[in-house]
Amino acid sequence: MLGFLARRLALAALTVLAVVTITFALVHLAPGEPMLGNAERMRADSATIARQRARFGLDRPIATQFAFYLANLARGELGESFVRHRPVALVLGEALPNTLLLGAVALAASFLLGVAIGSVQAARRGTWVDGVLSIGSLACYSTPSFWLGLVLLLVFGQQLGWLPVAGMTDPAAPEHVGPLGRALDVLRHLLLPAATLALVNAGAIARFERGALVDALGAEFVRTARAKGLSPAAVLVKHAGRSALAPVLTLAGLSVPALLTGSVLVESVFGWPGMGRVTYEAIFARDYNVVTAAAMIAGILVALGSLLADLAVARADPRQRPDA
Amino acid sequence: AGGSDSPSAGTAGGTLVIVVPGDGDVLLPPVTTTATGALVSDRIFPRLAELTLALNTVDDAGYTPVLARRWEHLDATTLLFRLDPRARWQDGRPVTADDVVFTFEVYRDTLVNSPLRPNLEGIAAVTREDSLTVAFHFRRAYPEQLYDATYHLRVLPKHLLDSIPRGRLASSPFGRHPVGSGPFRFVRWRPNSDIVLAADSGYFLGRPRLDRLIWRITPDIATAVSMLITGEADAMEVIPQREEIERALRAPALRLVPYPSPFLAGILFNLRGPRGAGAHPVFGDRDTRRAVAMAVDRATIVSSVFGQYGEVPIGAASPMQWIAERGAGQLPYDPVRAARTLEERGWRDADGDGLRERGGVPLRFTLLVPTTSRPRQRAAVLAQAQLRTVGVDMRIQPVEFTLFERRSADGDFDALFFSRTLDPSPASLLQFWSSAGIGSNNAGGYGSPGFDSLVLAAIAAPSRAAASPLWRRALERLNDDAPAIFVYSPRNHAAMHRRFEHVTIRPDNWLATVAEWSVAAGLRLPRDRVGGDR
Amino acid sequence: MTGSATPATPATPPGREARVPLLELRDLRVTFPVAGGVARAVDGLDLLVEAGETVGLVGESGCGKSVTALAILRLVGPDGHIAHGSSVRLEGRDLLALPGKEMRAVRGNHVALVFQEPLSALNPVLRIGAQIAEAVRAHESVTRATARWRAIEMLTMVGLPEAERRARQYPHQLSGGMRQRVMIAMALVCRPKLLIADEPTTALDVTIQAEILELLAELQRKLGMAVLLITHNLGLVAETTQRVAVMYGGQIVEEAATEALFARAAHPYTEGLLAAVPRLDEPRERLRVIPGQVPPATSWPAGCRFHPRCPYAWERCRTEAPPLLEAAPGHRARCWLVEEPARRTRADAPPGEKP
Amino acid sequence: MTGPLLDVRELATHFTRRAGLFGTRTETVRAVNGVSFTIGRHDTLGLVGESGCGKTTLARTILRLVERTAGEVRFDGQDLFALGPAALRRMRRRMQIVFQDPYASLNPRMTIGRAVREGLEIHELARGDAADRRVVELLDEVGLGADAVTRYPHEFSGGQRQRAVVARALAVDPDFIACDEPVSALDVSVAAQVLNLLADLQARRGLSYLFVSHDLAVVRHVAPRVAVMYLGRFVEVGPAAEIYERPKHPYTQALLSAVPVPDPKTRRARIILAGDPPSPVHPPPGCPFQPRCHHPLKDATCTAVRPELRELAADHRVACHKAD
Amino acid sequence: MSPWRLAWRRLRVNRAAVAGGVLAGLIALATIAAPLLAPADPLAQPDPVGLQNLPPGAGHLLGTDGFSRDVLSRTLYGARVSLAVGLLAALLAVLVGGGVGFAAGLSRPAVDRLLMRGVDVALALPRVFLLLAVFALWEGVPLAAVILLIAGTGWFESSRLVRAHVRSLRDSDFVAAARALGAGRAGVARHLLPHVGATLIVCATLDIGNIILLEAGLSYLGLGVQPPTPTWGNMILEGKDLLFAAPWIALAPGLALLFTVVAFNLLGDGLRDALDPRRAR
Ligand SMILES: Nc1ncnc2c1ncn2[C@@H]1O[C@H](COP(=O)(O)OP(=O)(O)OP(=O)(O)O)[C@@H](O)[C@H]1O
Ligand SMILES: Nc1ncnc2c1ncn2[C@@H]1O[C@H](COP(=O)(O)OP(=O)(O)OP(=O)(O)O)[C@@H](O)[C@H]1O
Ligand SMILES: [Mg+2]
Ligand SMILES: [Mg+2]
Repeated sequence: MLGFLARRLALAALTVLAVVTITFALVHLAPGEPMLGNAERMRADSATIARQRARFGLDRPIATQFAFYLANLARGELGESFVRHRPVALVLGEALPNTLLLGAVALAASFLLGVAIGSVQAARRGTWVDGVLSIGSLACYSTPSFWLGLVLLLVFGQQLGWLPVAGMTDPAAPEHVGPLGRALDVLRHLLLPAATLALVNAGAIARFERGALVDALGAEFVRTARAKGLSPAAVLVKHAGRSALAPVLTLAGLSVPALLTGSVLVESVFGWPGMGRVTYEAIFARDYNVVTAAAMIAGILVALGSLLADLAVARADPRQRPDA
Repeated sequence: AGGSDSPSAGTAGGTLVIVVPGDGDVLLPPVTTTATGALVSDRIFPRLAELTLALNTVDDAGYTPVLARRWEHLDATTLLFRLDPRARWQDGRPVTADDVVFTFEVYRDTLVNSPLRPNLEGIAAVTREDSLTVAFHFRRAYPEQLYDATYHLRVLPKHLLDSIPRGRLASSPFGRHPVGSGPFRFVRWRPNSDIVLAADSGYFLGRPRLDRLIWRITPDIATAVSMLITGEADAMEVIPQREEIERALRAPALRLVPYPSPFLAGILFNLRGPRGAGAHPVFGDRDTRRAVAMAVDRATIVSSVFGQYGEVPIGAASPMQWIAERGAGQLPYDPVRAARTLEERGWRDADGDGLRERGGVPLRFTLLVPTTSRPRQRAAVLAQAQLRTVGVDMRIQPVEFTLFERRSADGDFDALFFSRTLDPSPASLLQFWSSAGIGSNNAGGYGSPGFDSLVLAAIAAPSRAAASPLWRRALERLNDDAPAIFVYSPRNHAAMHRRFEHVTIRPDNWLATVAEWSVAAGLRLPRDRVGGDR
Repeated sequence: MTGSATPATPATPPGREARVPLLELRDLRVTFPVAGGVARAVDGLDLLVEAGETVGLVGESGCGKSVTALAILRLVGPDGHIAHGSSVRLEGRDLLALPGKEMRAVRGNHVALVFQEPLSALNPVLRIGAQIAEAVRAHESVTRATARWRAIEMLTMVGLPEAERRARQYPHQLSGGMRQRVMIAMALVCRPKLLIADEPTTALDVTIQAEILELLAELQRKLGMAVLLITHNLGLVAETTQRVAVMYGGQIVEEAATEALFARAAHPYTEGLLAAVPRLDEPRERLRVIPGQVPPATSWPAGCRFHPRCPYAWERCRTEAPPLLEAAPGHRARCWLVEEPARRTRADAPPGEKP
Repeated sequence: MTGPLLDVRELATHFTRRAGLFGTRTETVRAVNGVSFTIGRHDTLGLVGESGCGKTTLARTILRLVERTAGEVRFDGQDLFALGPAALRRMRRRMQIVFQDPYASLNPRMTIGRAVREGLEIHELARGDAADRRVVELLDEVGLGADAVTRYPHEFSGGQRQRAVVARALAVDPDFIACDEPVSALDVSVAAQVLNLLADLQARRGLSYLFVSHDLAVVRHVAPRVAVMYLGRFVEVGPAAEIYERPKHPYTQALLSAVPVPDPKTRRARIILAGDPPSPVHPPPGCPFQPRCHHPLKDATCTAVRPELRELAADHRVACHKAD
Repeated sequence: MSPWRLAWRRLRVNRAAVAGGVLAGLIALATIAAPLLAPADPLAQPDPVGLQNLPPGAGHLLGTDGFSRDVLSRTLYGARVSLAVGLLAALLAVLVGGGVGFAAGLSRPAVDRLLMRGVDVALALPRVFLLLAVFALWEGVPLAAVILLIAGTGWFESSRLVRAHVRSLRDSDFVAAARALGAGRAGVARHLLPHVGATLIVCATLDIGNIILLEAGLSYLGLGVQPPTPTWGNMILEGKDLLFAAPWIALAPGLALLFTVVAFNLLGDGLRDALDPRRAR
């Protein structure tokens, strides 16, 4: 177990190093000047730019810069944002929990939804219910998230007015609502963006779950369960469902990249103060340090996702456990 | 500050939620580089004096006192300010002459690297006369001395900032928890989410009538407008797209407040050849430039992109500027004459592909458009089709914003779709179009001694009346030489919830008068009753 | 093993005696829609099992043994279809007419199944104790703890050492033999009246097979249930059953008391099968073969289904499908030779080594 | 041309495989653990044993489809493991193998004709029309029609496929064929056909077989000499008549007693072994069979000392301390 | 009958797959025939004031956009880029991935491990961030580079699949038989190629949909293929501003995108079922 973790961590470290190297090279070799402050109001002359470049060490050869970057990274320093004039750790540190909240809720929701839809389909396979849900989940999966987000925003936010259209909290709300009130506030704001991400992802999971369940339902142990006199629901959930769990968990773990992708688009649609948005803006501002660190965090999240998936699979499938 | 003497309910109260597209960077006026940063910090840090709504930058009469109670010209190059003794920092310390001197030093310091530093070139020094009197010493005598002394500087607390190394000002904690002397106090800032200010009941010119100002950061325009419609937000500086304006208009709780735009956009030609050498093969020639300008139907572009919410500018001035008088105008849209001119200059369609060429060289150029601007992209696509009808092949190259800026600064382009937010003072024309500006802000390399002398004379003119005809001639000169096609200025409309009263909008700084805005007691929403000063 | 040579129960038609047979299949037909048409996997099968007896059902792969077993419990769905007119009676009750809920009360409770491949027949992700307890709780309203206790008791009964610890293990942690014991425990935990064992030892080694058969015989003695033993191994049938039914092409082709069948096979297919098996006890030079192969279930030949492979076939066999004919008391065969025994001479060569 | 065709000495094949959670532990499977025997020309050695005792591994190692861990294999006097790639390829013309699962041993995407032809082409035994004719001849020899040439495996039954597999092996005109349970997956009636075919071919071509099976009756039918394997080792080798009539090793005795005989009149005392075969990863100390042994004289020697094969009768060798 | 013919038979009776195939075929056809089918020049702006944002109607079946261009024509022409990117990038990705996976599957364990570790690392790269960065930071990335980049960051999955497939087949009896007959590495490879081919076809078909979505997402962010060339992504981007005023502008390419992705997914699922070697027995 420990050995396994060590190996996975080493792999993750390698991944992160690769991500950092690639991103660093990408942003530094790209044409164009980092924004060194937002140019909306700035018309800096070349002397100013040179001063700023010197300040961030951008005047040195790229290899030297990279060496310095790695040295700083080893000390846990991610540098300072060119645009926001703040330590990158703070900039991303504030945004990351929001993205994690959104992503985790979306992941959980898409998992539950996908498994539920897939189960209904498998139970009713070949019927019109299956057909309709099939088309539905395929359509969800094939819908661009930005598009879906806009539609949800329009319908539930604006037309029906059930949910707030943007942000993570209501900043105008009274301060004395207490923790529960604040949590509810966040929840209300979370619903639409999470639903957007979840629906798209749930489409993929439902398709997968259906396949895994149909396979499982054809397995002999399902026949055994039916021969025992179990009800169809018990057979589906307890027997087929349990054994289809592992592959679906893997898929869920592997959908972290998709969620990250989605978050870039969905966070700007819903004004969610998350990492996707920060990264997106940083890329356009050529805020090198933020971009590199954000890519690194994304890499860590992706690696973490697949690690968690593996661990979850080990929980779900006793054949994969150490005492096997 | 922050006394408990809250004004009687009924007069004070209200929360204004403003939706903005981007987050702030630092809430410190000399170093902030974002629109939001400026908009918020301006509420915390007042100037010595404010322009009135007329935005008359030439005469001293166009100003009202703020931190400075009075001012007088000691001589042609010295301006004396007497500070209001009631003025207090929000930590209770009085605002003194030392603060003003300190402020000037900060703005001028190359380590601070304030984007406003170039605007202070006319001021040689600022000195403390006594604790409440400061003197501004100018290099030259000119009419806009008061403008330069007040407009760019927002007074900073020396006692709180003195210990911070100048180079670290932008990243200092103060910039995220500012303490000022203005009508509003800083309350909270959640990155990428919201910034909250509260009315300062100790403000020496009287507590604002609103309790709180909240900026909500929402990058997506459609979402932002939806927030206005659903009431999640109350106000937005300008709705940039016509369709969104029309959507907002349908919301009964909203009203749109029109105001002149400080904004100007157009196609800038590069008159210089590749790498700044020689003349540009197409745009080096004045007649060709004029022909291209006449081939672009600006009115159609404006109606297509903005409908009634935009206008064709008269020239290099934005509608907000007082020099933008009706009557002046650009070259007319006349594709027939344009075609004839091109024909005369040797640009003919010899191979019958519908595009002109001369000596085998096609009449082709590339227009840079930043990816961030939808209206500019739309206008460019429309212009492209129009130019094609007279045989001009304009290629559109969208480039990412910083790259756009850099290629603009380097003169590395044929043409680019610029857009500028102009200051109230017309003096900025000098940097953009004069020979002196070549190498910095005059990216197209237009240079004309006649134009230069006209502008210098206009700047030196002692009054608006005297300056006005000179400015007009300068603008006409520019239009005749066609170094650019001035395509559009939007007609700005601020969106505003109807419950707000006494709303006036100063085009250069739309929240300048927000301390006077209010909500009638009967119209208040729950969030208006939360109270600001805690 | 079951040395007590109880007299073979003849397949007496019901009604002659007041006693109702435990299981009675009449004209069972099961079809599967497949790419090339309709597979008639079981096609008019009649079978009786009396309480407490052991009946063997033998036949080669694909002849419909497993489908028969599943059809008894109505488990051929969703692909399979039990044709109208079929009847499956358990103690006189028509199982095919039962509503779903009552059918579930029969499964595992009155009739239990043991499958061939214990590794795939057990759910890999559930503990074996839980899988057995689940069977108890499906039929009896007992507490979790009771069900668990019953599971452990049953595991002890099937000879699983350290039952308590084993109950907490997963199928893959057991050996093949132990897994099959678990399957048997699961089938028997509700004390069914009939156990259908579908090739319970095919996947096991001979030494383990011997253990399992011993166990089954012992449990049958203890619990008194009837066993329908499905296998293709004639040796097994000979050693463990009292009565045998031989299947070919979805039908019973011969049915007799075990000793009678092995002593004198009436159907040429049975005869061929017996001759084709290499024998440990009496080695032979050359095996006799049944030529050709089983035709697909979608296209049974007309007439006798075995006639294309039958060494004795003549005109009548090609056109007329024989019914089950009584060759001797309690010995029936689906072959015209019963009526025309003189034709039992091969055209090409004399019959192979006679059994 | 003296000496046996195949001479196997102290052959051992061990597999190292990853085990535990995601393979962090390694364990060694001693699949074949020191086996010696010879097979003469026109000779058959039958090999029986329980599932997992190493029969398949032994057969594959002899053909060098699996690399050995120790020991040596001489084919017609040549050390098989000393051959270079080219020599090995030449050698493969003379040794062939027939597998247990007729469904897995033919490439589903290759016609039977191509499968049979492959060997001809590799060894350049025939080309063009001559190859075509040879393929038809071979198919005819195993009782398949010429039309099989253009058909695919899925169009054939198990027995027919096994014939095609035999035809493929015969194509290179080998001297020796390792038959790894060639009829275990087949029905009784079909198995008889294949067994007869193998016998005919041996008679006609003078082939030698290693005939692996877990079915003692089948082995008795085809092999004049039989080896009984247990946990990677031979426990008893000798003439078939000897072994079947007078088995010496307690394991052989148990095995024989367990085989059901299709004759209700014979009733034999069955020896029921205790427990399951131990795992080849952790073979027990001493005699490998000792934990399950029912021999009345079993004692401490059995649990401490591994018995070597002893010759108890002419050519009849047994690895048991207590056998006599 | 060959396994390919069999697969074709199975595919033909799979209604969903046939629907997907027909739809994908029609879309591809419409794309090729865009100049014939399109009622107008996709770039022509007949009257950007008077005819802009016309709702669907007789003159313009799917309405006009903000520039008075015909939305139907633009959607048809937009398919060209979207499909070209999808098809070419998918093809390329699958070829590279298939090649690497095949090589890894047949290589010595050390080489195999090295390749697969590399793929593991690459799989954890945040693909969209990288693509975003490249397209945002380099101006005017040509279409060929867009395709190369999308393919270059998208072959890892298929290489894993192919490698696993090769590994499982490598231990199969028929490969052992070939080796016993004296086949070398090339001979073994020849046995495995047709199997891997089936896997690759399925991979590619399912990839097409994903890549079209990806390209649309990038275009939506203002990257990738640039205006006025219509692509579905940048049409949605243009239409997004008018989502409330003139929904058809974004709806037409949005639905085209949806249908295309659905079509290729249905076809891919059908192909997977039809080509599944487990069914090939
Ligand atoms: N789900 C199914 N779909 C289609 N055909 C089926 C299905 N199940 C069984 N069959 C067909 O029914 C026939 C009988 O199958 P069955 O499994 O009962 O044979 P069996 O006698 O048990 O053989 P085995 O000894 O191989 O288990 C076969 O021809 C088989 O192809
Ligand atoms: N490639 C391999 N890697 C690891 N272990 C293996 C490998 N091949 C076989 N083994 C192990 O070696 C042992 C012997 O296997 P082998 O297949 O030779 O047995 P067998 O006697 O042929 O069994 P069966 O009768 O089931 O075919 C088993 O424990 C098996 O798990
Ligand atoms: Mg069966
Ligand atoms: Mg084997």
